[in-house]
Amino acid sequence: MKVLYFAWLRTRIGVAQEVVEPPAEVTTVGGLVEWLKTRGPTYASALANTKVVKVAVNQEYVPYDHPVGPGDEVALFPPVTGG
Amino acid sequence: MKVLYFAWLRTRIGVAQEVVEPPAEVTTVGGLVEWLKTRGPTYASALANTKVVKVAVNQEYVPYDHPVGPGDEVALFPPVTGG
Amino acid sequence: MTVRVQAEDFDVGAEIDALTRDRHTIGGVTAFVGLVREIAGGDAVSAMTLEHYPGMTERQLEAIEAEARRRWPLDDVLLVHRYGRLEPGDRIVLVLTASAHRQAAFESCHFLIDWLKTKAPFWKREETPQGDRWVEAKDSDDTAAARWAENPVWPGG
Amino acid sequence: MTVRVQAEDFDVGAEIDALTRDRHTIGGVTAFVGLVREIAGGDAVSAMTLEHYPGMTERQLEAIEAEARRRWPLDDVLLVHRYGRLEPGDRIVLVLTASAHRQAAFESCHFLIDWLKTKAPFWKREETPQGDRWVEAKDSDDTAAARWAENPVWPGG
Repeated sequence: MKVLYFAWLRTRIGVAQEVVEPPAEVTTVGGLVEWLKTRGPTYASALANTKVVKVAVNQEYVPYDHPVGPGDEVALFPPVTGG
Repeated sequence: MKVLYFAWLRTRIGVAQEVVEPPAEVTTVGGLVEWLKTRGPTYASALANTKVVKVAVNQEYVPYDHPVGPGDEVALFPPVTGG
Repeated sequence: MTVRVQAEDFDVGAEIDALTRDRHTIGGVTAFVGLVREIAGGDAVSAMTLEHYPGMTERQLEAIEAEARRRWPLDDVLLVHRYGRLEPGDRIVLVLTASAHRQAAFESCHFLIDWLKTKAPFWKREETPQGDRWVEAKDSDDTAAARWAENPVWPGG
Repeated sequence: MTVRVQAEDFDVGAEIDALTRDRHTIGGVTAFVGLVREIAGGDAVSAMTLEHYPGMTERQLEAIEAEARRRWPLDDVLLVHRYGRLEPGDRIVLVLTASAHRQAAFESCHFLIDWLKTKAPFWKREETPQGDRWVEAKDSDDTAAARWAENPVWPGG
């Protein structure tokens, strides 16, 4: 599973993208975020407030109960500020 | 008093502008329009429906009870269709 | 504040550049460009001629521009309206509004073009296969303009 | 239908010309140009950098453009959004909508920019005298976008 980070999530975690292999129990976006927090203090801190962590799976916005699986591209980012 | 005509009022009356000297009883826009109608059949016909005859005095839109006098520039025209 | 009534065409990109150059308080510019359509009221239109009232037309445009600036916080406004004979695809009118905030730029631009359609002294004559005809005022334009009325007395009306 | 996400600047006049050339059914074009302001949140901004999500950003812009075309009778639409480092006065975004009727052109253009502000995957980082900072989402932008919701499910959201 490929995970991408944008904006201050990228700068705080210090990674733009990585390939991860979460355990089989991780089947949703919410489960993935909780598992990522266990990977170290920078993850735990950057992902602490999930209100400001938006998610896209395969380049579509999804809610936290959306399923995720091995072949997916998952992106985590703050609320957008374009225009 | 100078009177200007625009759009189909101009083409129907056949005059773009003229200098007129209405009698002293003519003191309002409404009075002027009624007096102009007496000047010939093209005036009477073109000015018959005053709902579609708008008026400006000295380049400002005015209602029919607005005063007019010798030095004024009075314009008669149909509802505008610009833009 | 700029108002121009002219026979010549205008250059939208150049006008936006002139309005915004070195003015870094502007966050957004809204532009409206009106064009001559080839169809009007179901008939083919090969050309149209716009008549205006020199002097009064400029005065009325200046008055409504001042009204827009009174109602919205605008950095600048430009109104350009052409007269004379125009063919389908030709530009007729340009409204530009610049503001720190996009909502003000949008609303004031929309207000100005709705007003121009109903209160600016211009009259259109269309050339169609059935002959020439003066265009009649549209109720829908009056309705569009009426929604901007703050009170029953409309500026300039 | 055209969506472009690019580092390069764009030419507003040339884009309007390309959109309207030889298309005589178009009665009006509304354009919105967003510019970098020198002040944000009360602080001086010397530059900003826009980050995007290549692939997803284009997809989301295409989806909202299709939504605008579904809601309004549009002859054409153009969305151009830049990324990378920009300075005060630089152009950020261009929205063009063309329609037979000005009301449709205005509403769809306003809809698109309100949506771009709240749903398009772009993130701004500002350079200020106090250092660099990521811009936080504004509640006022969410409010602006919410008024276009036809139902509780927002497209793409």
